Amino acid sequence: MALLVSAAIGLLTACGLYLLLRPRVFSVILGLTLLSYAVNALIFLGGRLSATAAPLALPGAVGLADPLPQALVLTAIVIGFGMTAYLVALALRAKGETGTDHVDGAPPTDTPPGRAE
Amino acid sequence: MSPHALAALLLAPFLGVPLVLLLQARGRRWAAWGAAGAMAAGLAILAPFVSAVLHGGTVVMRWPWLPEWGMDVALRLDGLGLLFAGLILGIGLLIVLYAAYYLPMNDRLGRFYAMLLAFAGGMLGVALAENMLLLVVFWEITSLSSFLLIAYWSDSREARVAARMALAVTGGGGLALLAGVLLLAHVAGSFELSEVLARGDLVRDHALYPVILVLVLLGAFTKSAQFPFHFWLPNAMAAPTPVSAYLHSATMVKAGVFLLARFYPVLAETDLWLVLVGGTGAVTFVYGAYVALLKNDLKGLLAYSTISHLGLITLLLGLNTPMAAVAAVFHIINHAIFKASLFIAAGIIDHECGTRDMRRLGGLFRFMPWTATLAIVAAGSMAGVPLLNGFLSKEMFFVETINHPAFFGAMGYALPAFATLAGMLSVAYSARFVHEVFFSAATADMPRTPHEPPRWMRLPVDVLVALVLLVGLLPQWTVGPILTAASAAVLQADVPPFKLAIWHGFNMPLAMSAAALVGGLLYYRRRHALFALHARFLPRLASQVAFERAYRIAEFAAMRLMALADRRSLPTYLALFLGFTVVLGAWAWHSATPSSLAGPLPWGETDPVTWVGVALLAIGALGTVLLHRQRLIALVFMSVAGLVVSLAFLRFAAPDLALTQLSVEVVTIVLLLMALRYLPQEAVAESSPALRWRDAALAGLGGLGVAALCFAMLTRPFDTISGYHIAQSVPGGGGANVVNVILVDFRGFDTLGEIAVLAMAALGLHALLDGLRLVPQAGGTRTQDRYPVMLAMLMRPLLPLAIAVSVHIFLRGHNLPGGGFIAGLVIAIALMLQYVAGGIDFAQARLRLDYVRVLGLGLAIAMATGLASWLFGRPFLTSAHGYVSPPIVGSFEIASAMAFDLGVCLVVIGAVMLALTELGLLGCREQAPAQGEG
Amino acid sequence: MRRILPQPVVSLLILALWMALAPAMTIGQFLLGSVLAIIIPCFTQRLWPDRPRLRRPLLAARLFLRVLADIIIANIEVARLVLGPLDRLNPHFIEIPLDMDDPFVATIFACIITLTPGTVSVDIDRTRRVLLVHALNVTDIPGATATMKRRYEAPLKEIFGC
Amino acid sequence: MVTETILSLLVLVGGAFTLVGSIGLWRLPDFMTRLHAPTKATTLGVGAVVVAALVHTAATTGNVGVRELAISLFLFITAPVSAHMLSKVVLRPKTSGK
Amino acid sequence: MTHAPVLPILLPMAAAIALLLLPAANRRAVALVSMLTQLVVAGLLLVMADDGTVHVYRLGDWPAPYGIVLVADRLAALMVAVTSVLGLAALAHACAGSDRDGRHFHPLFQLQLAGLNGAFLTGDIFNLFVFFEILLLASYGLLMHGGGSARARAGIAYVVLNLAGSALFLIALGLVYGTLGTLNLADIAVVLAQVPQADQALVRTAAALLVAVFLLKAALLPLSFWLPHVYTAAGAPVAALFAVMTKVGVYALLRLEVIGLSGAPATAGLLQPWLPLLALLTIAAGTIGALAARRLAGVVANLVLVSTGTLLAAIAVGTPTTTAAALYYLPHTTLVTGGLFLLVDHLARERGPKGDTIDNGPPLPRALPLGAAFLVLAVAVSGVPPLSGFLGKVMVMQAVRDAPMGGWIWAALLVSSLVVALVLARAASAFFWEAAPDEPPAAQAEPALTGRRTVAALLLLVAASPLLTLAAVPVAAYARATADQLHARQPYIAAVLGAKPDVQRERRP
Amino acid sequence: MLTLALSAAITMVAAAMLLTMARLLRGPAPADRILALDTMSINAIALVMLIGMLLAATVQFEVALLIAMTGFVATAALCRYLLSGSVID
Ligand code: NA
Ligand code: NA
Repeated sequence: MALLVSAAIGLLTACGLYLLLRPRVFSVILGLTLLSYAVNALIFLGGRLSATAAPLALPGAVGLADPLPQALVLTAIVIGFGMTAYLVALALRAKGETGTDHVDGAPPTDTPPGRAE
Repeated sequence: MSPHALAALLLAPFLGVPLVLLLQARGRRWAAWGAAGAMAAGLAILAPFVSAVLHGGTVVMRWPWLPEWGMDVALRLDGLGLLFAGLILGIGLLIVLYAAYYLPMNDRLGRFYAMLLAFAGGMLGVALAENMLLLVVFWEITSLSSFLLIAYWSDSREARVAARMALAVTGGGGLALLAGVLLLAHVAGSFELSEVLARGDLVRDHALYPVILVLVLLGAFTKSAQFPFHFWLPNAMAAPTPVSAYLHSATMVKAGVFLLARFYPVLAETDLWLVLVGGTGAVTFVYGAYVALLKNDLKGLLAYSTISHLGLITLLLGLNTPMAAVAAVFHIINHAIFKASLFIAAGIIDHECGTRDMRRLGGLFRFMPWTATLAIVAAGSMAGVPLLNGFLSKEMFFVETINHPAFFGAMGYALPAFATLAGMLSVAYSARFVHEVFFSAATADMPRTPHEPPRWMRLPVDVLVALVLLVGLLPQWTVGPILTAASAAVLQADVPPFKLAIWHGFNMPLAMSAAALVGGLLYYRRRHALFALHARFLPRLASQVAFERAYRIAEFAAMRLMALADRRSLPTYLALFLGFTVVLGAWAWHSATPSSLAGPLPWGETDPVTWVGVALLAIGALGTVLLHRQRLIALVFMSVAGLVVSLAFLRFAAPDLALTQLSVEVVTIVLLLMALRYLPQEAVAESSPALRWRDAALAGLGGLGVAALCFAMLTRPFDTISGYHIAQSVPGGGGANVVNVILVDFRGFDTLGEIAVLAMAALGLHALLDGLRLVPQAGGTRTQDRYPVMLAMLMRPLLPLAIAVSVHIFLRGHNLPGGGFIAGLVIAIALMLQYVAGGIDFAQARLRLDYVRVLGLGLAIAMATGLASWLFGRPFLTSAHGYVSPPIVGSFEIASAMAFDLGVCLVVIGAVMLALTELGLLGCREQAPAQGEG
Repeated sequence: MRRILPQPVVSLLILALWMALAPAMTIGQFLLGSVLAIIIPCFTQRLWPDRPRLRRPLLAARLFLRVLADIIIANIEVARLVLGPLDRLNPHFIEIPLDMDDPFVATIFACIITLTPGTVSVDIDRTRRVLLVHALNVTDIPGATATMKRRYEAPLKEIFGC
Repeated sequence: MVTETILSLLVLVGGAFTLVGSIGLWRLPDFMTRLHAPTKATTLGVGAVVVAALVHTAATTGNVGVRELAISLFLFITAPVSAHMLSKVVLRPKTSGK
Repeated sequence: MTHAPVLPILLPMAAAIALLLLPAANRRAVALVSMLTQLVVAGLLLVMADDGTVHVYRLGDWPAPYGIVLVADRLAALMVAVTSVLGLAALAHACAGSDRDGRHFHPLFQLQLAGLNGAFLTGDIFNLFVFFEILLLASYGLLMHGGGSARARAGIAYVVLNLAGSALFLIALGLVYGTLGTLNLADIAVVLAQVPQADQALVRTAAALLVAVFLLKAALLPLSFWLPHVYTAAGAPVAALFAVMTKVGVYALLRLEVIGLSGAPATAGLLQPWLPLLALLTIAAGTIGALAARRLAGVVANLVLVSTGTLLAAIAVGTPTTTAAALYYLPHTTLVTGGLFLLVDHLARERGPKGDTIDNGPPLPRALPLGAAFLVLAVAVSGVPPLSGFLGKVMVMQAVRDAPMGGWIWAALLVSSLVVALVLARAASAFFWEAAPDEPPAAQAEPALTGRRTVAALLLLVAASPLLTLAAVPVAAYARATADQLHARQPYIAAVLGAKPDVQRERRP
Repeated sequence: MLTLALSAAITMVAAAMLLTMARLLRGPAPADRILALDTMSINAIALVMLIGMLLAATVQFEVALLIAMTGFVATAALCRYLLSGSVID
């Protein structure tokens, strides 16, 4: 189980990172979303796997799942959502300002490095 | 006189700075008086110390400031300091007077005098510093004020470039000096000169001695324009002549040789010193003298002459003999006097004739005989003509060359021969100065007809040339005491007996002088051949142009380097970050105590459902990647991955996470879809295969790393504090859902921050989309059946039911999965559906909600809940809970955390709806595609 | 009455849902549910203009049960079709003329058709007053049309009085 | 024992119809016929599971409730919308869009 | 008084809420009053911290390490104070008009301060993440304030990079919790020291990931290229406020390293082998970048890199003395670079279309006062005597002298000083001296900044360096005491966890 | 017996999800993939309820309810996007 779950998280991470490195904002947003899945799962696993644990502090419940990482993940999910919303708007703004959705504001050109700013 | 008066002495010029700036409003005369007053005040404060210092005393004052960092306000006045202070203030006074006449009448003088006084203060500080760091501070102040003064006539491009060049060289040298001083203090164990000067042997024997020496010498040589750092000085002649006279001949350029003299007891008397200091001085001495002759510009000639004389002084100090040091001090005095008077005279000539080009000047003796006479006397001193002060120190130099212990045998003649040669060159350029300016036939193109300058303008020359004669004729009487005192300060030992007399009999030095005089004059007569040679073979690049060109090359190189290093590409930045992290992480693991990746825990059984889940997740994620250019499809794959992740949360006993992930997922999809309307629906493949492989490799490494760390973590047990949360959840937090109690109580502060983030995201989005106009890129027609009737109809009963469910989720959150965040999202989704189904106009008109206010209200409620605990004397966010039992209804629990959760709920609704409506409103101001795409 | 309970059916639904969701049937929960049943429609009613009124609730209940039964039967029938050889399928579009104007009631009709496996409501064309349905396996189109109109549309018209 | 048998039956029926729905989704030849498949999962598949859950809760905790029915309530409202929207997408005039 | 540690967070938050709910007319007043109050609170906090007490504020009245605590020690108080001063100046400058270039400037500005102060005050590492996100999201909004394509381009890079950073932060936090089982920094320090050998590699790697996150924020060399583009694209008051943003990364690294990492065998020596080298290269990169910049704002932005490099070089060495030196240098460099950003705006507006390009332009109407301001700031920032830049540099040089790369750091600092001085001299020459006299003063596209508030804002930051020089004795003493308090570690841990920590832990799984 | 039945049912639902995923991969039209997504969420409801019964946990219910309430939202939004090029207008 540990190996499989780790591999799944690794795969999610790799997919997220690959998309993050693409030159278009939309792909980057997809990548960040995938990456956040992986990250949230990883934090959650900080409390270790417990397929049989009880989820709540119900009276008499034993072997509770670790609640602390869950609370952390909840915070992380919400923050990640806010960030995604902002990035979406920023992508549109950048599209409006530069006319492209390329992350660098312009598709790469082949001109040699010249006078940068 | 209290030693603390030294501080007043130092302050006098600095206090003059604001004074002259204020006084200039009342007229330039006032400004001049102010400046003169500051200099005079300095002299007045100095006066009472004179006799004590001349009798070998050293006055030291010390105010501890930052002792831990070696930085104290410590000043000393010894013979050397007294000599310099006198020169600075005395010549300064004369320059103030001269400048008042020299500078054009429309100059209000305040700014000029302010800079001049700041310089004088800095220079005094150098002379008086006891603390070595203080010395560096004042050293750089002189560089800085020199920079400002050279560029005083900033309209001239030459002046501006020269100023920056001077700053580059002298400022850079100052920084080397700083390093040298810091090392020296480290080695000597103190920043105080009194202590450092006494530890010469310690320093000279230290391994760092060569480093210290080189660093200090860099400071000294740059400041004193020693070859090869000399080039800034001739260019500095772009400054107004009073500045040239004061800074660039009499005082500031002497700071370098002052430094050599200052550190003589610590750093000198080694072979390295002899080679570096003596060698540099010798080269500079000859080089300066040689070039001086070639200069057509009067000030240029004087500048190179200054370089040459500074070389001479350096050479003297480098000879490592006590008498040479005495000669050096003596020549410092003499040079300051005659060179200042020559510069002033040159300024007068420039002022009167409108040019400084010696090829255009001539026969001035007729027009201004008195000035000419004075200048000739001063030039004589420069050439080493007997009866003048320059002769005396040059004689002493000749003596030292003959007797030098390091040069014996055949080499014993080399040094005197060299000295004679250099003396000859000095004579030649002095002769050119005198001859071409005052005697040779006047050319017709002098811009103005010259005549004698105003009396007060010439007064400084009068005074200085009088000194030339006085010192030349009565050396013992005039400079004997100060020379002794200053030499003693330099040597930090008894001064060897010397006789200051104008006549030592017929001896070798006199012969050398004579040879130099005669040879120099002969050489001058043959000068035209030399000039022709230079004109033909050495078309020289002006050092100014060279500096500017070098600066531009550096600038361009920097730009190229930056352009190469920084392609302004986000993927590259990300790749760097990722690569950096992977390398750092790998190194961290590798550099730790070796351990296996797998920990002691069993890996656990894998059930088939998990396999299926992982398969679905993998397909979802890989599908997103492989199809990412078909954006809509990628979105579908991604949401499958999201669904599987939430199911996984549920599977592993985290229902709150599953609920949140699910609802967030939905809103995210809608947001992305709304954005996708304005983005290309399909992207082209634009990364090269190589780049894709690089990214894949990096991403793979990152994924592998995360997987490995995750695996290592999962197979290891750990001790956690969360047992406390579980135990305290019901008794302390009043809720059975530990996760929720953590969110709203144990770690409610996180949640407050989290809703602040959400609120800001919405506000930021609101600001970003404000007034934005975009061209839609999505297909589909907007007119055809915009609001499908089944969707519209079914969303109507859904809303009230969804709100009911949301209230249910909200209220149970403290004890069961749920809570304000999920409740808010459910309401937001239901509201959103009204917009989707009925259109923005329909919904907006009927909901009439200002979502910014909803958001603000939510934040306010959450915050107020936290603050309420202050009323009970408890820290922020302390919760209270209890059971109330009204009749009929039965007992139920009320927790203050619920109010907090209500705030969370409202913020979520406000933020999500603000984002969605603003994105929707983009459609109302779309641009037609025809105008689009610039 | 109209002011307090603008949408009595919706209020009832809310109360029912609330009590269904409630962890325990207590008086407190009932009161709370009632309060919600009154408050929520006040907020949401503006988003539901021109709603039809339920006139025959009992008939509605009977229709509901009939639909449930039809769903189960249809499920088995469709399962057979899906698992069997595909050439037995006989898919067709059917246009059912609508005898009512109210879009909401028409939507309920369309929903019922979708929920019974084998038929899917594709579109309500309000200008042509036609419900477009896709059927998975139909041979007798007029017969199927008539059945659907009889079994579902007629009672719906009665229930909502339109 | 009777309850358990009923429960098992319901559960199996739910699973089976869900599976049949997905088999249909995979097997059926064109989009419009595939659109019929999930309706089974929605109605009888989830429906049977919901009833099973209801009975299960009553049997294990003694609380007789109907809250699981809420799931079917929402599904009955939302599933037709999905089908409706999807078929509109497929049947939309091909002239539109880029 | 008892609530003082939480006030620097709550005040701006409350102000932000008020700004959202109040009518637009009162916004500037509310914002400025909030800012002034924050300054007073910051002063109070400084006074409270200066007696050596570590003030711990238990949010929700939960004991550490279970709940979140705020820790107001000397270091936190110093950072909050610097932020308040800079914030006041930036806000006053913005109130001259640029605050109305877009929506929601004031709430975002207040929340930015809340985020900064929270990051400095919190004693909980996950809460630090939350405050990082607050200050980042606010900074995104502020960066984009006013719009324009340069900002959009820079904004995308800035936001995405930081989102990647946040993801890494979370990964690191997940690993930290998953191994140490706690989130409170003091508790982390306690647990970290006892990590069994078999787990040390994992813990060390997790710590390394945290370090990478902080270095991204601080803009260490391979992670620094975004910074000049972002800071030049931002509006002047925003760029000025951003001067403290990199310091958050530096602060977090310092706090983590000294309190946590340095005291544990698992994480000892995590920074020393490589950080000085990279810090050195960062100084070089900033210097080269300053030389390459075509605009004055670009020069200043690169100077931020130089200051980051200098601070990290000092921190990497990691002795109390280097920390003390760094802590004297930090307020200086923050306030001075902030002041330069404001000054650039003054100059750019007076030069009209020429803006802040380093090129000759029209004569400046206010050449003398602006020139004086430029002189002071340039002297301060280049580390030339006699201002605080020099003092800071001398302190750092002395502190790192015996460190392994000490000589190189010296060389970097000195060469950088010289080049920066020359670059600024070149700029001064272009701005103040090369004005074509016959060219008429620029017909200004935007009104010159002559309002009382903007002048006061500039004056405040121009005066900072001279004041830090004059008050060098108390400031350096404070820095020294701060460094000692920090490096003693025990006062911090004992204040948070009690003298004899008795933390309940349970083993999982 | 019940456990066995539940396991069998869960296996069936899991198989259903794999088949659904196959359709998602195969397409061919975007509508097919959206239909698969929609089906997936309905399958998920069944799975959640079944696992809930297997673990005798009651908290699964809310998750199933939420999927029922929101699962179609993505479908509706995607379809509306394909139809008219926007979600909210
Ligand atoms: Na001549
Ligand atoms: Na919650």
